[in-house]
Formats: sequence, C-alpha cells, structure tokens
Amino acid sequence: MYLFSTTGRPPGVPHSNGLSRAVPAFAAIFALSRAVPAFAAIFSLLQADPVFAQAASESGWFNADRTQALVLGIILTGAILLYVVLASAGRPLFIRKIAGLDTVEEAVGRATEMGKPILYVPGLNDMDEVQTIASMNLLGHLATIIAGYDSRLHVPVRKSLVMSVARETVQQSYLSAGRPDAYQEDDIHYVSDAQFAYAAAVDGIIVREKPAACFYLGGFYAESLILAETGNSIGAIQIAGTARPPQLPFFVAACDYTLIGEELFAASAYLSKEPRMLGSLKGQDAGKGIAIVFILAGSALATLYSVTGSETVREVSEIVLWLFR
Amino acid sequence: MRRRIPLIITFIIGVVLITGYFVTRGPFNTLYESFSDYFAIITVFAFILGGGSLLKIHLKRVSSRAADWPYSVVTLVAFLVTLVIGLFKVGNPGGMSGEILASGSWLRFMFDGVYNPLSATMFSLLAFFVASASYRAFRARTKEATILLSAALVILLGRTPVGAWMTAWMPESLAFLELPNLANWIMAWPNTAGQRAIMIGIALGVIATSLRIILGIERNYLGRGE
Amino acid sequence: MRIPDSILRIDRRIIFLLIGAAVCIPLILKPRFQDSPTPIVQSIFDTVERLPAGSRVFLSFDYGPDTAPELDPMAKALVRHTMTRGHEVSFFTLFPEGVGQIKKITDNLLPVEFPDKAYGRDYVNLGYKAGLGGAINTMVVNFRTLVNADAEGTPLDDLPITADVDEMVDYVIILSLTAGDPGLKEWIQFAGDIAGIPVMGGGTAVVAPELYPYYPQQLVGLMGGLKGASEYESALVDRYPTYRNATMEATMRMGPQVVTHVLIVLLVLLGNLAYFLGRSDRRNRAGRTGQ
Amino acid sequence: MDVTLMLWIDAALTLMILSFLYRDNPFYKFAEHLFVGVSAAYLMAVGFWDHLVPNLLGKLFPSLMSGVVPGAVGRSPDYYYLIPAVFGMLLLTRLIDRWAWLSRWALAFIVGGAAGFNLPRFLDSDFIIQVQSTMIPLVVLDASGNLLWGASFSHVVLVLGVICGLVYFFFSVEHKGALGHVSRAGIWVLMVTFGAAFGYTVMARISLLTGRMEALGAWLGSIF
Repeated sequence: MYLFSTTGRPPGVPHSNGLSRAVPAFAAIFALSRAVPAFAAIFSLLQADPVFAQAASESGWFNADRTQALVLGIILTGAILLYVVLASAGRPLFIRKIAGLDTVEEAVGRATEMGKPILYVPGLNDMDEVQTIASMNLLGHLATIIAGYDSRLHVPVRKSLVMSVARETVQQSYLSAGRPDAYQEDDIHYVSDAQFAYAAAVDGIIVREKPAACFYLGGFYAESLILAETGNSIGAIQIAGTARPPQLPFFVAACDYTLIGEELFAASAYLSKEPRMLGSLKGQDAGKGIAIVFILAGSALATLYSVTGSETVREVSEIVLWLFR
Repeated sequence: MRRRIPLIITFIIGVVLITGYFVTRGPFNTLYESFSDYFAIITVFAFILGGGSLLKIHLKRVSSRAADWPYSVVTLVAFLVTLVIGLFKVGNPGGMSGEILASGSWLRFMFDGVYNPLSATMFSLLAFFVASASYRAFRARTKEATILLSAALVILLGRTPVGAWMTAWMPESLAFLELPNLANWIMAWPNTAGQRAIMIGIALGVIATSLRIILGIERNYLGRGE
Repeated sequence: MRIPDSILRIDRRIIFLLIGAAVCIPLILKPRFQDSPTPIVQSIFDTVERLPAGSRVFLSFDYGPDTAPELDPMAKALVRHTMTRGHEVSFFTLFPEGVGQIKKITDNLLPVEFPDKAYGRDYVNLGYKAGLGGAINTMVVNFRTLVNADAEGTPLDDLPITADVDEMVDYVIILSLTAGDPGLKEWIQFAGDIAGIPVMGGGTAVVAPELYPYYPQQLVGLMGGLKGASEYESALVDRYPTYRNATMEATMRMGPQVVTHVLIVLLVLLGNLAYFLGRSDRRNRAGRTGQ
Repeated sequence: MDVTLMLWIDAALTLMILSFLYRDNPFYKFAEHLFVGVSAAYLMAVGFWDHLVPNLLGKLFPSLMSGVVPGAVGRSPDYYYLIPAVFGMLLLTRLIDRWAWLSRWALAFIVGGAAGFNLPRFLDSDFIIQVQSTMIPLVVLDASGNLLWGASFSHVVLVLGVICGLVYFFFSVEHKGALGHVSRAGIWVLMVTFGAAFGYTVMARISLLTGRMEALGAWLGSIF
C-alpha cells in the first residue's frame, strides 16, 4: 500500500489558517486589501463608466444555456478544492503504484555497476509548461537516488531557465542525500534552443557516452523518435513520459516503460508527495468517476429506449441526463 | 510585491474570464470583452520578447567567442536584416500602408525564398527518421507493443490503395475485414474511444491546473525563489 | 556476427537512401490512384455543396510552410469548391506564417483560375491575429474589436463582402486548416461550441487522430492528412469534371505515399523478424555456455 | 523576384538541411542558424503589422497612425489600451536582468488569461460534450426492429473503450482484481489509439518529404 501522510507543514504557518494557506491567492488578496484599498478604487472607477452603468441596469445577466456547465463546474472544482484543502490539512491520500517508477532504482544500480552515466532529458518546453514542472519534480527524486549510488547524472537542456531550475533541484537533492560533493554543475548544461540542433546534440551524447539508462520525461515533440531510437540502439534501459499524445507511440515502442499522459503528473505527485498535487489528482479522479457513472447510466437508458421504445424511459433519461444536455 | 501582485493579477484575470463565460452582460462582461482583447495584444509582445532574447543570447555568444560563435553571427545578421525589411516594409509596392507580404516586397522574398524551404525541409527530415525508427526500434516486445504495431500496420496499408488490392479477394460477406474498411473502422471507433478517454482526462487535468493557477496554488510559472 | 544482428545494425543512412528513392521514383513515374471519399470527408464536401450560393464562409489558414505539403492541397480544393459554388470567402489565420499561405492562394490561384472573382466582393484577406484561443474568443464576443480592417488596412465597412459582418455568427460556417495549436480544436472550443457556428476543416495527419472525438457532434467533417485531401479532390473532380485536368496535388502525392508506406511496413516486419531470430539465437548461445 | 534565382536559393537551402542526414556539418549549421534568425524576425514583423498596429497603436494614437491604418482617421484615442501596452512592456523587462521580476506581472496576465479561457472551454467541449457523445445505445436496431450486429459492436467498443481508458487513468485506487482487468483493457484501447497515431504520423512525415522533393524536382527541371 502506498499511503502518504502529509503532516509536515512549513514553519511559522499557523494550522488554523487552513484555507488561505491552501489558496495563496486569497491570502495575497486579504493582505493587499488591508494595505491598499485598490480594489474599492477600481470598482468605483468602473461604476462611473457610462458603459458599465448602462449594462448593469439591464436584466438577464446569466447565460441560461450554460447552466449545466456551471453546475458541473462547481461540482468538479469543488471536489478538486476539497481534496486539496484536505490534503493540505494533513489527511493521507492514497495513490496507486505507477509502472516504471519501481525500475528507476534498478536502472540506477545497473548504471553504477557498469560504470556508465545516466541521461535525463527534461523535454523541449520551458518552465511555463506543467510537464516541465512535473519533470523537475521527477528529476529531483531521481537525483536523490543517484546520490546514494556513485554514478553520474547528465542533463542536457534546451531552455536556460530550465537549466537553472534543474541545477537548483539536483543540488538540493544531493545535499539532502548527504552527498553535496558528488554534485557536478557542468553535467547540467544548456545545449541549444533549436529543436533539431538540440536533438542532434543529445543524440551525440547518447552515442558517445552510452548511458546505461535514459530518461525522457517532459513535453516532447517530433524529436522524440530520434532520441528513443538512438537510446534503444545502444541498449540502454529507457523510461519515458509525456503528456503529448502524438509522441507517445514512439516512446511506447522504443522504451521499456512509458508514462502515458496524466501518469507523468501522477508520478510527479507520487514521488514528491506534495499534498496539493495529490489532492488535485484525487479531485480529478472524482471527475473521472462522474464521467464513468454518467456514461454507464446514459448508455443503459439509451439502450433501454432503443429496445423498448418506451416514452417513460425517454422521460426518465431526460431527467437523468439534464446535466449533460 | 514581487509575489503578491502577480498572484492577484492572475486571480482577477482568471475570475473575470470565467465569470464572463457565464454572464452575458454587466460590468463583468465588459471587462471580459476587454481582457480578452488585451490578452491577444500582450501575446504579440511575446514575439518581441522572443526576438529580444535571441538577440541577447547570440550577442553574448559572439562577444564571449563561445564555441561555434560565427554561426551566431549568421543568426544575428539574418535576424536584423529580416527585421528591418519587415518593420520598414522594404520594397513594399504599397509603401508603409501596404499589405505586409504584398507581392514584390522584400519580406515576401524572405518568406518564399528563405523561410519556406528552410522550415519545410527541417520537417521533412522526419520522414527519414521515422523510417529508421520504425526499422530499428519498433519491436513487438510486449503484448501492448504488439497491439500498437498491428494497429499501425493496418492503418499504414489501409490508408493507401495497396491495402485495397491486398484484400480485394475477400468475399462480400467479409467486406468489413478489407484493410481500408478496417482502417476506417479503427479510426472511427477504437481510436475515438482512446482519444476520448485521453481527452476527458486532459480536460480534468486542465480544469484542475487552471483552478490551481487562478487560486495561486500553482505558481511554479513565476519561477522559484525571488 | 550472426545474420540477424548484422541486419539490425545496418547503417541508417542506407534506410535514408531507401526512403529517398521510395519518394522520388513515384514522383517521376507519376502513377495515379483512384480515390473515393470516406464519410468524414464527404460531409465537408456536402456541406459546402448544400450551402446556398453567396453564403459567407470563414476559412482560417492555421499552418505554415512546414506542413504546407499536406494542407495546401486542402486549401486549394476548398477554395476551388467554395468559389465554384459562389460563396463569399474570408481568409484569416492564427499563425503568423499563415499570412504567406493565404498569399499563395490570393496571388497565384484565384487570379488565374477565377479571373472574374473580385477582391473585396467575392473574397477578402483578413490577415493574421495573435492571441491563440483568446483571439477567437474576442471575435465571438465582439468581432469588430479584433478585426476592424482587412490585411491592407481597408476598413471592413468599405468592402462589400464584409460591410455587413458585425459578429462572428454572420458567418454560416468556419473552416480551419490545422497544423497544431491553435487550430480546429480551438475553433471548436471557442467558436463552434459557444456560438453554435458549424466548424469543419482539415488537419495534418499528426493532429487528425486527436480530433476524431469531436466528430460528428462538434466537428462537421475532417480531412486527415494527404489522404483526406486526396479524397476531397476526388469528390471535387467527381462533381465538377472541369477539374479533371487541373493539378490535383494530393492525388499526385499519393504515389510516393503508397510506396513509402509499403516500404515502412516491410522495414518494421524485417526489423522484428531479425530481432526475434536474433533473440532466440542469443538465448541458445547463452544456454550453451551455461550463463 | 527572378524565378530562376528563387529556385536556386530554394534548392541550395533544401540541400544544406538535407545534408544533416549524412552527418552534422557546417552547411547544415549555417542553414539552421539562418532559419532561427529569419523566423524570429518574421514573427515579430507580422505580429507588429497585423496585430499591434491596427489593434493597439491605431487605438492609442489614431491620428499618428492614420497613414498606415485608414480606419483610424478621425477616431479619438482609447486610453483603456494603455493597459495592454503597459503589460506588454512589462513582459519585455525580462530582457533586463535587474528588472526581470517585473515581467512576472505580464506573465501573470498571460497565464491567468489562459487559465480563465481554458477552464470553462475544456469543461464544456472536452468533458461535458464528450461524456454526452458517449451516451449511445449499445444495441442498434434498424427501422424494422432487427439487430444491426456491426453497428452494435462498434457502439459497444466505443462505450467500453472510453470507460476502460478512463479507469486506466484512475490514480487513487489500486488496480487489482476486476478493476485491474478493466484497466488492462483500457491500456489495450490506448495502444490501438497510439498505433493509429503512429500510422498517421508516418503518413504526415512522408507527405512533407514529398513536398520538398517536388521543389527539388522543379529546380532540376529548370536546369535540364
């Protein structure tokens, strides 16, 4: 069983302040509204605008076509928020095992035995992409494992911002593993912003250094197949993951393990044990549950109607399916 | 200041845009219309930022004589020349009020003569790599990979007339097994099912991420530290 | 070295040469293949066909030169079809590179094949707008805020074709040729599902599979890659035999497509054969040495 | 511009890039760096003239811009557009190290904007309507009430396929027992999907090469 309890909380944050700790925007607005009465000012300005004043006086503000979206939106966002707040408050949330993550340790061990490096490619995107953020979490975890062994971690990157975040992350991991001496800053380096130049350079690294394990985790584009093929040809253990569906076939076919779409984010939450990520994931699962239940109910009713042609069934289904129009 | 203001901006923009979706009129709707327009304008500045960063990176490389610095000179010259041609509409028959890519303008030449072959050829390289990857890396190693490969082969053959020739001998009663029909069926049903499952999953992921961003729970995009 | 291993280790430049040959030879020999439209393509054709003459059509070129070989044939087929049917077409793009793609049509195709069609009356170029999905949103909530003039800067009111266009819903259909992000997905999310304007179009073969879940509820029809374009061309030639002698690019390009597909299938099969033979070979050897 | 000259430049640049297939070399590097420079400037120029000039400058400074924006003649300035102008300038502060933190304000606008746009649209188009489109009868009958085997089978594949796929992406439950089997079926559906995606991707890449080879053919044709 993989139960994570998240009892630790940052120092200096009182436990009672649960909501505004979980939701920093509220905290920021509360703080600001105490200091600067800008909001009141903005809104009084808006009221003075004749366009606003006229628009406000008309009736029928709500777009009735979107009632269902509103109801479902409230349910879904409510579920996500609820779990985020619960997780932040220290409630343990379960998350399933993700295939591939268990092999990480084995892959690192093998690399150490063979005296070969480990290659980590964090994808093409910059830090504004969720996939890159997830990738950095995974890199941090991997670095902690590597620090325990004696192997080299090589991280070529495409964006300078990603490079600085990756360096910070890896250094932190080595530090927490008690091996700050093993950290080599130059092993995490910028290559090129150009897609194919980057791919060609990483290709060259794979062929020359023959890493024992290659990790491709993050947002990948057309270069995915070039990297996966080359890694495959030197016989490295390959673990890949991306949330970009067009690139998944190449990873699935050429790598030993592939994290498919959301699994990348789940893996990052699974390893980082970040309560808000875990809570959010749980809330998304609630959404999938809603989808499954309604698909089952909807198809069952549609089938029943198609077979019986009964008006009653149709009426019942209309009530049940109102939420999905 | 450095942390709070961005969180508040994100919150206000996010809330206004979501509310504007449900509300048809009133101040929120006016704000919604304006923010939507402003959003588009600000994204243009991202191109300018892109050009600026490019200039900065390559100037640095040239001045520090980094490896391959002469190529940075190529980038710089290409960038500046194209920029001047584009911003001043050099050679444009309509002058400064002419259409940006008007026939005869120098920018049109840069687009048709330089940009077009470079970008098209860059992508066509993938045809070679995809073939080589198919040969060297696509193995039916596991049950999953076998399913993937089988579906891929049906699509590859079924989407060309070869597939029709290969299975033309099939009796009428088995017409649905002819490769083109099988390929179309895979696209219409199992592919739709799989894509839809992924789509619903991604939609929930986007909803959760957007919510976390608007509420300031997710703020990695602001960078770490100060 | 055993035979399977040597087959697996061939220099990949040999495969590159094979692919090059598989593309070039059919281009020289020019074989022509008969195609027929699948329902998902036919429904686009039927929609364009059924619209009353003079319908206002919005055609967005959401791609650049990198994917032009797939999407240009679709653009040409759609322009030929809409012009033949007498629709009024507004060209637009969400890609800066799309500006050049539009110009290829307005400079090279329209004046040659449709000399009687006039700019500003039968078609107009609205140019490029930034903002991705946000741009579409602005057009839906207030069209004139975003688009107040054509690409030359002429105000919309001064052009007969757009003088009456005040809102996005003044267009009866939105067509997009999609290379990625933004494209048909955004047109569906921000315009089709919101304003109720039917959306259809074409996508590169890379993006097409992802768009299938929208069909047929949210997406009227979809041309997927060169094959989809070739199907549309065949539908067009079938209905309007005058086009029988026009250059049908997608149909022409299907020749290399056929040969390379077969080559790649053979490569995959050969690679797997060598892999499995080599694997049992390796296993036997390992058994003999007692490892 | 001279057509023959264009063909030659086109062919030369195409061959420079293709030379990468043999191995990385100075010609490829030259072409690649040229591409990076030209494309960045092209994006800026088109973004400036097609969007910034009519949609920002024309609204802020109509009289100044009347030469290039005919529609701006006689309009009075709309000062609300100072808001996007300021945010845009803030975005550019990232280029100056000391002020770079200010660009977060503009980034916050873009990220918040994307989040605000996406949340309701993905909810509606990619969640609600997708669920609704999957609520289809598992048994399809024709007009006279006979069972249509093919159509019914397809419907079952779609409904069960979506459900199994969704179960695979369930993270808060262990995939054991019955759920494990469903999730396993889900991964198979996903594999068929990826197979289709692979086939289509191959198709796409080949098409692009065909286009390039045609261009080279035109060049060769002009020589011989």
